[in-house]
Amino acid sequence: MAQTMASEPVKNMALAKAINESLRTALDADPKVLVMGEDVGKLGGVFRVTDGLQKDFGESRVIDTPLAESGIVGTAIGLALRGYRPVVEIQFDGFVFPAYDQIVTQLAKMHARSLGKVKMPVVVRIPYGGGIGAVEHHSESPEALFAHVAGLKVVSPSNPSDAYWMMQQAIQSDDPVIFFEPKRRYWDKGEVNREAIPGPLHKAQVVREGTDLTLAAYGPMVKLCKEVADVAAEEGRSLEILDLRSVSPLDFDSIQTSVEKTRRLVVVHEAPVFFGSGAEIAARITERCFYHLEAPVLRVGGYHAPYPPARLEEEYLPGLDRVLDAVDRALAY
Amino acid sequence: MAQTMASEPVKNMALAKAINESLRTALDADPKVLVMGEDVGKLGGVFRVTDGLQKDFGESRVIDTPLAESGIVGTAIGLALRGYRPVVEIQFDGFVFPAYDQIVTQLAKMHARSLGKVKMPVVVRIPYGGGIGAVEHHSESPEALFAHVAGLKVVSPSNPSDAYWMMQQAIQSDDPVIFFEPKRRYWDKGEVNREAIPGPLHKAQVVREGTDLTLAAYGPMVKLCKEVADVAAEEGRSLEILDLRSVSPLDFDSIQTSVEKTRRLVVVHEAPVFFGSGAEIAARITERCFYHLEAPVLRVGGYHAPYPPARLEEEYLPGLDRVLDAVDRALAY
Amino acid sequence: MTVESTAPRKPRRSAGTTGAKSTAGKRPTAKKAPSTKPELVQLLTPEGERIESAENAAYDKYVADITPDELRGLYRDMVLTRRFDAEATSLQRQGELGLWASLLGQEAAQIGSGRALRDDDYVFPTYREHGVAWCRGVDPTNLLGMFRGVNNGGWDPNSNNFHLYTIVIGSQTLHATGYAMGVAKDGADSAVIAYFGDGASSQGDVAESFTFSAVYNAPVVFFCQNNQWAISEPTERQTRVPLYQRAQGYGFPGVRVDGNDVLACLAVTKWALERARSGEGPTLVEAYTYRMGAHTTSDDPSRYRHDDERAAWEAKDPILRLRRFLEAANHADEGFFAELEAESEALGRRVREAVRAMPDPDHFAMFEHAYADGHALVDEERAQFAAYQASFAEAEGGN
Amino acid sequence: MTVESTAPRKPRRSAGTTGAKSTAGKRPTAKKAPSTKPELVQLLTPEGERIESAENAAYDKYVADITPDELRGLYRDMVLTRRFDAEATSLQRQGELGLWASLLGQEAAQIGSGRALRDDDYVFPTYREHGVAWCRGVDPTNLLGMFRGVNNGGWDPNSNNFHLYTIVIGSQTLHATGYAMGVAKDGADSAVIAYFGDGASSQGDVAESFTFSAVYNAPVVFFCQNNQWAISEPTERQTRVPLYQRAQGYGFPGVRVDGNDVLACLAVTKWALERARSGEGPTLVEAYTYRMGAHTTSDDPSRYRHDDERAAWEAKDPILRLRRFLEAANHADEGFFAELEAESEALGRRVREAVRAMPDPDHFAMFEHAYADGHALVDEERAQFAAYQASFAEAEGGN
Ligand SMILES: Cc1ncc(C[n+]2csc(CCOP(=O)(O)OP(=O)(O)O)c2C)c(N)n1
Ligand SMILES: Cc1ncc(C[n+]2csc(CCOP(=O)(O)OP(=O)(O)O)c2C)c(N)n1
Ligand SMILES: [Mg+2]
Ligand SMILES: [Mg+2]
Repeated sequence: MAQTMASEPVKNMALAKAINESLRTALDADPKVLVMGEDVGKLGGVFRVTDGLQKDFGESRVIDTPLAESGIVGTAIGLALRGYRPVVEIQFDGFVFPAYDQIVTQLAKMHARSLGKVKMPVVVRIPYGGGIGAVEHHSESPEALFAHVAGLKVVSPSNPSDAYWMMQQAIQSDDPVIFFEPKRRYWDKGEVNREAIPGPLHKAQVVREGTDLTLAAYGPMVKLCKEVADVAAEEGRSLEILDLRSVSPLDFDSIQTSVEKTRRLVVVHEAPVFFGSGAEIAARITERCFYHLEAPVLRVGGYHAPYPPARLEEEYLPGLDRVLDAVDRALAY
Repeated sequence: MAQTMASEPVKNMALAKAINESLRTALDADPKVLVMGEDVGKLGGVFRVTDGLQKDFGESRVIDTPLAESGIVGTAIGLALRGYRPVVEIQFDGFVFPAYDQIVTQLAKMHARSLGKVKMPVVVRIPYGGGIGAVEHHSESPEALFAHVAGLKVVSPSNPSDAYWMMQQAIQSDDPVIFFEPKRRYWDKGEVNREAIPGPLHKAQVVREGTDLTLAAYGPMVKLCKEVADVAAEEGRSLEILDLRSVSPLDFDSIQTSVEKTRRLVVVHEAPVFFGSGAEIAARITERCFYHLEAPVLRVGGYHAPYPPARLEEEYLPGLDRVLDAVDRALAY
Repeated sequence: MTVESTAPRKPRRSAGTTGAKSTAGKRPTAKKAPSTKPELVQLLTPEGERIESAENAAYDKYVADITPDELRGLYRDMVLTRRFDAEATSLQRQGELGLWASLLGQEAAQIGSGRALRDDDYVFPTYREHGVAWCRGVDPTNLLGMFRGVNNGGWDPNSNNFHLYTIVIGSQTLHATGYAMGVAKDGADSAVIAYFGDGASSQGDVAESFTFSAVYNAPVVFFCQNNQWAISEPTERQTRVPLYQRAQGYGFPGVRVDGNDVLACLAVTKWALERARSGEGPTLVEAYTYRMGAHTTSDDPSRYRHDDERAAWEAKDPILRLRRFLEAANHADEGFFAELEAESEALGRRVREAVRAMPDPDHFAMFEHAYADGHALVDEERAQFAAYQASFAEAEGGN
Repeated sequence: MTVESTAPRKPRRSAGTTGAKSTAGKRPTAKKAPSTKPELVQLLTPEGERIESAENAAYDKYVADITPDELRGLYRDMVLTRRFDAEATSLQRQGELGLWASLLGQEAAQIGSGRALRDDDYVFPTYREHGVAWCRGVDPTNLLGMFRGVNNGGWDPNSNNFHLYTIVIGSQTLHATGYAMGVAKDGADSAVIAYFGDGASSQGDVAESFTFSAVYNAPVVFFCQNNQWAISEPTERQTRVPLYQRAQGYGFPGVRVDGNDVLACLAVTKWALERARSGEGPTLVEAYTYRMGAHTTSDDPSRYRHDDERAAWEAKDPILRLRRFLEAANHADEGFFAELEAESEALGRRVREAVRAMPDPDHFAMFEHAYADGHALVDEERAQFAAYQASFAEAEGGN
């Protein structure tokens, strides 16, 4: 029934398209996979991530829902109890909160509460982050609010290949996965190899080797870190870049390995620094690498203020200069 | 109309009673103060914190609400816009999540969104934490999920005097305050001086001086830290205890001052360690005191698993031995 | 100030709830919305007389040919459920349970609806559906685990198509709706039933479940036990018109049934389940009943309601009512009642012994099942915990 | 598979939405719930003829003595609002705004309801209530700030009793209810109006606001503009019966009004506001209208709806309708229309110039107003930011 990706295994495509292909593959492979959300049907979602899926898989597999996020996640839980594997779309980061109760008190806990009898293979897709000049509630990075909650897994790809494969793995997972999609990278292209065996979902990847300092990031900030490393290289500094990919669990082993080599760590994310991922990473890596660190782990992220109007977001978000500044400060120790 | 506390300014009372007295004082002093929530009226709340208030101030000031937490906070926002100062009760920690959207996207942001035109003097009272042998959803410590959100203030008293005064200050605040009440300490008694001028709401307090290591905690864990310090003292170790009182903002200055003296810090809270308050404290204090710290900041808290059934909570929660173990480890560096 | 909610409320058989009083003195009481017919489905009077009215015909047919054996079965279910419930209450008093939420007074609503179900139907309960659990064949001792604090409801939901108890009120109505959407997708003709209380009816989740089930025409029955109280709050704090009327505005029928009449509950639930099975979508059933006891063993109802209210409801006791009917119709003899009494005692004993023998969970249990596929941090923390535990063993060994 | 939602839907004047089709083939379409009378309040036909029926009498009286001057005023409001809206759309195309949510087609619903309000009433809008804002006297250029990205809606809500635009759908209905509870507490006879869309009607918050307002008998009018679409989803995705009927189940009246008939919207809203003022509590008004344009300038409706649907609604244009009436009744002459045309042009120019002159916010603005009473971390971060900014100035100075 469904038309899947063209036969050649390696293709260049945008991140949004890679997720689309991944959903298509999953819908095709397993009749229990469902796609649900607001406008995911004929419109294909406001970012077109589900473009064409309803046409090919029908209204009973790709489901436009009433405009109620708690209802979307709550019914997805019920569908999972019935043996389905729903992939749920939340239209924008700022609209996940009406579903927060169902996610935190039900989705996250159901497996434990049932002493393992019940599984919750639900993926919650959330386009997140800023940088697209949007209005309020459309640019937030709430990943820490999910990572703190036991029972959830939280991931975020930075490139099309990971987007494709991590979505495959998330859908195959019997645990609920909060899948944060870096919306400002939706249109960035990259190679996707549908036959490459991917690494595990929760393993970080060294995307650039270096010796002087480690930059750790995930989702939209990985690309920024590459730009930072380029500039730093011109100044004679060798930065290693870790794409964390997973926020819960965090791959502390990989971070530790890198930091034991570079002895300096800067963590970058769009979310506010206060109680953000950087805090957890700094705390644990400091404990693990206490005698290795030449400088405190520094964090670059959003400020402790509501996400500002679009014309200020460039100041609010970590940018090249602010990350370079943190790198300088770390190297100055 | 209302009968306030007996004339003598200093009285010994339980923490729950201190909050009751504080609410009574506020209702008496300002006709705009309201108390709202499930069962807060005739029942006086399931913990009797609002006992007698409806009787004395009437049904239009002390309001039993429909059973809908989003509705409670959402209407409180509307009442605040009309000039009222609602003090809202969430019956238990685990039931705040249906209101999370209103708290995060509305209550927290309204002041900023209006460029300061609108104020949000709303207090959200949440009895929190474990140790009382309760069923699921009745023992959680979700403070990190609020501290990460800009626009909110988050506090938690550890003793009756602070409970009385911090509630006074929270109600007077023009910002929304999430007021976490340590439910397992509700029945602990202590002196409340209604005439003592209190310190600022967001300032930590040294509740015990020491030289070898700093224990930082808030709410229910302060008492535990005192017990730890007693035992440690017998072993010849001098622990300083900081009662943080405020989780957002955190009083880093006070922690820094203490750590520069003791050079070691252990943070204790009931909430899961992963992405908890201890992470933020460890990250920032390590940055501020990099050359002072003899050991990494250690954290003692809940595990990354759903809060367990009551018969396991003693193992799950930080207890005397686990904190002592962390102290030993920190001192061993 | 007169406080309306404590004025002894005389429940009427076909009662609508009265309009809520405004908090502003000057605003008059709201008018009642018109209600549909019959206002209350009742097939047995409190005196145990069978009502056969034309108004009830649509429901009556579902129990028209019920056998004496089945009637005795319903009676037995109610008696044993009450016995079990009483045992649990006393086990709580003895410190064997941390808490108990009694269903006293709601036996007819639960057994009537529970016995209407087929095996392949699926149930989403609150925390009080001990009678429904009984009908599903869940061993009652299993229900006590969460109240004792050894688990959060450790039965396998799929063994008896009976989901775990849900404490966060209203949440399960969405799970039921989603499950029912799945049933429809599968082309099965099973139905799903979601229990919730009068208090829970105010939760946004319940409204959303009405919307989803209506829009997708999901085969689900919403079974609201209106036991007049949500802890200390009377139903007037949740609505100013009878709750069953809410369904209409979402495009599906709502019916109020006498929740203390097991026959009526059986009939109305069967009717609603048949609607679901035959593709007519959701139905709301409001079982008008009464919480005879405290909200839970932690509650003290004397703070907020008068004893005479309870007394009025005692006259409508669901068990007594069926007994009168059985006796008048000569459907049960002394021997039946005596045997049942003995069975009750045995059940009580069995429950008591089972609870006392219930072991505390292993310490490592808290790490189990946090995730189905594992989580690196949980592994790390489990290992740390193990080492920490071992250090005590060593320390003790060393002494 | 036939996809119901794209079949060109012929809206009927007294239209109920049709039953949603089940996702499982075997389940038939649900039946419609009975509706109340009149099914649609209309005082002006699309051709501009005044309807004076007995059915409408209860509402008609609120506009029975409307003056030609007032009628021209309504016309002027609609024309200027549409002009402003068109200007904003083109400013978005020119890159001056990041986004625009057009009200095209909804002028009558907004101006009719907006002009029913008294100064002391309070409005809680969504993000599309530009016409209501106009009635409240909010300078239209103020509305553009959030769409330009210079603020999140920087007007003072209390200057015009017009709350900030709320983007998270449904949230504001609870704020309106709380505000109305406060009005009642104050003993004031003001009323509150909450706007929301057909899509938003599915949110739990809206249901909770119905519950709270009913239970506290709060003086609030829920004004739902059913413009047939929630982005790409037709109203059938939200409900299978007309939305106005939802109110009944919560114990207060719901009325459907022709949302393209400014006179009917004015009358029905006045009626509902009077109910609120006189202590009769909440009312739900469903204004049956149509979103003529895209959801926002980011949207592409050609992906999900047919042009002929739009064409059918063009025949019911709210402005044209009133113009026909004015002309037939000789209430307005050429001069009036010409003058208004000039006024429109001037407004467009003023808006254009104001937007282009709108300065970017100061960088430090993001730290301002995060808290009313300050927050130590914000102070610290502001200081760090200042130092960081200064370092560039120095670096530049040093060059
Ligand atoms: C979301 C949420 N809020 C509050 C509570 C605390 N609580 C437990 S039961 C209850 C009353 C529920 O009343 P009702 O729905 O009528 O059911 P009943 O207990 O009468 O069976 C409350 C407020 C909860 N469990 N969940
Ligand atoms: C809670 C939430 N979920 C999703 C969105 C994204 N969104 C913005 S407008 C909209 C459609 C709203 O439709 P409707 O309520 O009918 O209002 P209309 O836009 O037609 O005026 C959606 C889904 C949102 N703003 N808030
Ligand atoms: Mg109840
Ligand atoms: Mg709409």
